[in-house]
Amino acid sequence: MTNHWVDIKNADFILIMGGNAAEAHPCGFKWVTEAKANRKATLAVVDPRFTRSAAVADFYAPIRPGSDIAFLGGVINYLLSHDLIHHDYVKAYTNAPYLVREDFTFDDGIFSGYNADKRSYDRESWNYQIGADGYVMVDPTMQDPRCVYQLMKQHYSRYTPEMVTQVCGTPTADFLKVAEMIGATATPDKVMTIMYALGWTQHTVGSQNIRAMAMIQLLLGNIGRPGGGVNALRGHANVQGITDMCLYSDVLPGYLGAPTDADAVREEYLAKKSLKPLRPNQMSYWQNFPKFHTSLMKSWYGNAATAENGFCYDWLPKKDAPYDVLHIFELMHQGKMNGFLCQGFNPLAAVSCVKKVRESLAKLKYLVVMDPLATETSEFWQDYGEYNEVDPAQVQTEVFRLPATCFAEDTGSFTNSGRVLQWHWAAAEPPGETRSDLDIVAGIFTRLRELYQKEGGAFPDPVLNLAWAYSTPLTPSPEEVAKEFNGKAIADVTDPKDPTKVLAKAGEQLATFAHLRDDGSTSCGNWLYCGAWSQAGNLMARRDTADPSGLGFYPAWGFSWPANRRVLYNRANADPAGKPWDPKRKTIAWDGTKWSGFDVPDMAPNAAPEQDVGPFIMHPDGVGHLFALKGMAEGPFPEHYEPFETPLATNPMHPKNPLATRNPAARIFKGDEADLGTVDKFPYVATTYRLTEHQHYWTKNVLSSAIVQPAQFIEMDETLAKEKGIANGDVVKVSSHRGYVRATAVVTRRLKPLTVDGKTVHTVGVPIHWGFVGVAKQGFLANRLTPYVGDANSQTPEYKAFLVNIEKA
Amino acid sequence: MSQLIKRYTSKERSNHWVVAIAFILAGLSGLALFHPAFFFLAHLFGGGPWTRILHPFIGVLMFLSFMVLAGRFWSLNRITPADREWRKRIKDVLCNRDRGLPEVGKYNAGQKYLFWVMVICVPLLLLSGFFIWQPWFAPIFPVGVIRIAVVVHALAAWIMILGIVVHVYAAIWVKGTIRAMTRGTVTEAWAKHHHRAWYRQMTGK
Amino acid sequence: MALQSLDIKARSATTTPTPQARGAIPVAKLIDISKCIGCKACQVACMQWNDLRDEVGDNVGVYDNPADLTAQSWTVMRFSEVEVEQGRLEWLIRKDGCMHCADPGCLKACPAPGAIVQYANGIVDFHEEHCIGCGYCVTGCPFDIPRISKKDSKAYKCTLCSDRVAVGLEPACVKTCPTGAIVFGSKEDMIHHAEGRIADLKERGYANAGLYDPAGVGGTHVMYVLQHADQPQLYADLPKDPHISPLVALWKGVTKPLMSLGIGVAVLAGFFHYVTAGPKEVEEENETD
Amino acid sequence: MQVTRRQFFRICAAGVGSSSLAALGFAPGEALAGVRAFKLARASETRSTCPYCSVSCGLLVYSLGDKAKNAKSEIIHIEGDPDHPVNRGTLCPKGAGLLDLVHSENRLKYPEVRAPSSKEWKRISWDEAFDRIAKHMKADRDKNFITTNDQGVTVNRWNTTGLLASSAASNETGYLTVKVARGLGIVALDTQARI
Repeated sequence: MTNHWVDIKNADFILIMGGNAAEAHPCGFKWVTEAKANRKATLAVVDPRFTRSAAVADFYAPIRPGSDIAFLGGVINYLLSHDLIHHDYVKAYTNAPYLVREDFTFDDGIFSGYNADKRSYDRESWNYQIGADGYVMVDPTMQDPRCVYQLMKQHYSRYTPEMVTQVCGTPTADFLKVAEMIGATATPDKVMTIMYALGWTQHTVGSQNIRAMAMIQLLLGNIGRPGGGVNALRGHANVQGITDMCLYSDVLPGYLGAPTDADAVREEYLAKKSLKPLRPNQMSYWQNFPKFHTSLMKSWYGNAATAENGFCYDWLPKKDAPYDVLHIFELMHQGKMNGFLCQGFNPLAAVSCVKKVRESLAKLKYLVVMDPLATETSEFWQDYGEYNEVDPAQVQTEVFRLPATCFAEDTGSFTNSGRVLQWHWAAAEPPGETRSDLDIVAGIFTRLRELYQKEGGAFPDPVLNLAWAYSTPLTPSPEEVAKEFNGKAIADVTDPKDPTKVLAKAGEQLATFAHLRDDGSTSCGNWLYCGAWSQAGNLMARRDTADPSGLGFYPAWGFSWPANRRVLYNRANADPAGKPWDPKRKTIAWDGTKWSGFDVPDMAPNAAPEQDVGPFIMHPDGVGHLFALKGMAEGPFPEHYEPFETPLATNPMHPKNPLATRNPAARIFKGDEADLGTVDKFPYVATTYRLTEHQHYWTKNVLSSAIVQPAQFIEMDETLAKEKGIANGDVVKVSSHRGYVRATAVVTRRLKPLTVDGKTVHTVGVPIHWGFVGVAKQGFLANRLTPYVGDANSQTPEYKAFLVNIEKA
Repeated sequence: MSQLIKRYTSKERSNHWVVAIAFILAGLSGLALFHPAFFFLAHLFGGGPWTRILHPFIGVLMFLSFMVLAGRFWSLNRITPADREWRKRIKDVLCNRDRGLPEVGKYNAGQKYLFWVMVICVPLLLLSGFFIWQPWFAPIFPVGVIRIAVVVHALAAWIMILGIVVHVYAAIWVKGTIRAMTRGTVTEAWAKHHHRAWYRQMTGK
Repeated sequence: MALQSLDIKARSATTTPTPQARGAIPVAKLIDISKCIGCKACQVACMQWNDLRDEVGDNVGVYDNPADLTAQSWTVMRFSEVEVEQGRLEWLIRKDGCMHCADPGCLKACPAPGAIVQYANGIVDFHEEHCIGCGYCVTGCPFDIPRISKKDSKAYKCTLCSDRVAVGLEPACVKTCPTGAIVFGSKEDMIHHAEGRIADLKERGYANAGLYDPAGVGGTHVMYVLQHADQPQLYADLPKDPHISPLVALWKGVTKPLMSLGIGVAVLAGFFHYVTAGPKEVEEENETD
Repeated sequence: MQVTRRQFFRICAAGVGSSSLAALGFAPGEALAGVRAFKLARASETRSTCPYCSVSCGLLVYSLGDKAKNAKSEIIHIEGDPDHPVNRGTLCPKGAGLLDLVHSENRLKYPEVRAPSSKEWKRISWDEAFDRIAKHMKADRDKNFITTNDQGVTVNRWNTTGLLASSAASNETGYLTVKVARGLGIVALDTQARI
């Protein structure tokens, strides 16, 4: 979320699309009902299903799963053609006036630079025209045909309301009504917010779904403003924190791009990551990358990390492949992995195509599962009849199952979707011999370290020298670890402008990432979290309920990264002169000498408006990107592509170019193509989703959740049910090319057949929460049905749109 | 002393007293559930829940034993023209002006009417009771049916209790009657006075 | 935590009034159906607070689970898909449970003294230790709420968390409600709050929005804001004009004293007949002629 | 459960006994009407955060005992923290039922191992678990660690053992895990957050 939960109450219009906030985030959704009740805000829901969110919406429009970009592209076209954009904002805070290279093209669904064999683009042409001064060329009038604004206008001119209806199945009047509601917030005194979640991410065009909406919000001038922003409603308690800690291969903690085989030399690697400003006076905050990176290495390797050895740069593993979860299981499936550690993750249930995941796990030598609960993954080798047909005798994997504490029995911090870190305390001892995750990680690591100390082995240096100065090495306390990732001064840190001024004395906890240095005088495990545990103590544990602005920022409740900032890009809440667009919703403003107000400025505090420092300080050009440059795998403008399993023969937007039917850069492994189904055998679109009564695959172990939603079911529209002779409550079998599930039919008016590209498309709903372990009724893992394909950028599997057949069982 | 005449066999007497005891228990427990003023009676049965548990079983016992009794006396309780004549003179009966009353068989009209009231009320109680019998049968029926049943049950019970009050009082009032049900015999004089036709039949006089 | 009898307004099977000198502020729970997302948090909060766990049931083709109120489920969500305006689907979700009537039919029907009490603040509470399991409360209730437990044959229903309210807290379902669809306070405040909600709904095109506080049962301490107050039956058969069944009113009304009186009169009539007319004795000499 | 016929007769027999006692005047005394005792009156209250979705609602966790030396805390109730700016005391159906997660019958309580081809779990000690896991890991790392790639670039990676991290673990756990994973050279690292 660029904004945060309570801030939703400041919105005038709320769009829920690609998510179902009422169902998945009821307590956050309360701020929607507050906005409705207290601000007279309106709520619109666009979803394949009439959801619980739709139940309390002012307007609902149906849409075919996997066609969101067509809809959003239609909105962009509507805004541009009706001139419903926030002109001053767009001109000053986005790259709309910037000129794009002449060799950037778009031809019938394919951008310039495509390599069909590699299924990827050479993105060189997706860039700005750079002037002689080294800066991007700009046309402030936005008339140049190569400026982003004109290119965008041209690109989306194809997304007419009729085209939206043809692709999405949304009735034109419904589409226009939503577009009109969105367009009404183009004025400075109206702000809209978007709440989305996995309904957008879990597509092969997932990242571009979100980009399309980000573009709309930029056009409307809604980013950086209270009640606005682009708000991803994240699914797990600490998805945000674990993402920030970067427990994935692409990045190191704090989103520091991880080195790859191409990054042989440290200096070149750091230089590449330190993006130089593309416009005058821009902050281009990634210029500080070397400070963050060096401090991280000091945190990890302590005294072993010296300037001489490049702060142990070479000790860091370099990656040669993406190593996302789909790739990991692909490698496992190929027999290229021997061991696997699962920490509070149930991949057999959670990853697409259960069959492939089960086969992969069976090829391992050892599997270690750490979890508070018995999971399907830990029992993948066990015969559960039809639910998990396997012969244990044939499975050679040695499986360890280590009992972990749950939230109520351990202490530590979670980062919520609004980026607020909050500390929690253990309320009781854990059951049996259960240990905390920290203790388990420490237990395994210290045992390994002992072995390396005793026996030596492959490259033992990083193992032996990993900083482990915890008071009891076997049980590092959460407090010690939190202080470590916050960072401290190793030597006195002085003000670069005045070396006599000591900002932090040696040994002190650091208060801000502005104090990080690249000379090894500071350590910090995650620059974004710097300040969370300063000399002032544990700021994550703060509980001050004061809200001076009345906008719901609660600045002294917990700690919000970065720098306790509650709304990102909040400079954009004010006009170029530094005056808030809407005085009633002021976060920060220029007071003549500095930026001040109710939030921590997302801006150099003394940068006067005349200096023209852009509000998007992480970008080298300082502005929001309507044109994504090289940032996206499949193109700088979102384009509609069909899901990998589409009910249509072609992409209605590119009927003559088969290359552009599906996302040309999306992830698919060899062999998995054969597992895709076609519309002749699997004529119905299926989509998987959560229900409010359950949380992913945990709560089938929870009695109260099992009572209020006990058994698996399948939702379908009345017409389809009639065609298939299915009555409400019948047992039905839903099958894809990869597997089947059998469950009770819920025949409902909340799903409606849609007319798409001249044919009737039925959507079948598949709630996900059941499995073969739990106190709820046993069921089939929903991911038996889903395809093993991933988004081009995030590699998130396409859980939300695939093909199935359905019959009465 | 006049001679004794056999009025009830031991089986008939036992049967009657089973019905009577069941009636008293059902009546007391029923009253406990009927009006708060009688709730103290629940203590006789071990408290409220026990009263609720026992009452329907006692009721069933009463029904079954009464059905046997009714079978025994069914034919003797047919209403005859003489009964109507007797009924017209009910004031004389009540005022003990018994001379000149029509001759009465084994039962007089009052007794017969009471019999038929019982024959209607007891099955009605069983039937309505069945609908409200917790926890066995009541959950099967819709609440509308149960609401009718409770009213019918209460009304039938009330009528029956009134009838039995009359029945018991008549036994006390008409001296020499109780021994018919305790010892099985009545005096010839009693029989001759109250049930002359029956007396003739029994004695041939 | 015994309450003094002074805090009790009415007590089942008790023929004299309870002490009434002290008053209490009437409380109410207001359920705004237009804000309800049917998440069932209230159901779970209820089972958690009251230490109830129903059986794990099955899906029967609807979202309603458990399918009905039981002795272990004191509140359930009832989902209705309706089209009041042709082509505009509405998913009306009603939290069902005890309405805490001002004139409670259950209390009226109950034969067990003290098994049902109505507190001065309006809460109607069942005291299972006094309950005899007769099920009369079921017949008395116009909303079909009380359920007799199969385990112990006692009647159960929502207590409006009388234990929480007694220490100054709101009921568990109210506290947990994520969207603020359930609110709690003095009945007066709740009516005022409802007026604001109804005005908002009318602005949004629900011309018939209104408050459900049915007069037939003397008003309730659980009220609904309905988008279509003219058609409460749309909301899973919420009764349009609930009142205690006339049969129950008859049975637990006039018949109770009249019939008791009748029995008393009959006994007395016999007694006086005996002392005035005297016994009917047979004089043997009279019979021997 | 319904009373069986046999039980019923037993109850009846007991009833005859008790009803005659009652008749003699041993009537049960009548209890005063009163509400249920407030069950949290002296329970310990601990602030916590809901582990489910990323709204991260504030919780009040109530446990039995006042944390005295001899009292073992047992969590008896969980409800929303009214001070928390986001949830303000509210909880969704999952959060409201957290007690049933804490006490789930499917909670794991001891380290276990399932041997190759086996059909069952065997309980082991933590020591044994750590020993065996560390040996597995070391054997694999020593055998498959890649110091340099084909071009001779130092890469120091170990890509034959993977790690999937929870998105419900604390930041502290996440940090320590990523530190250890990278320290060992693991690159096949991903999180639930992706999906």
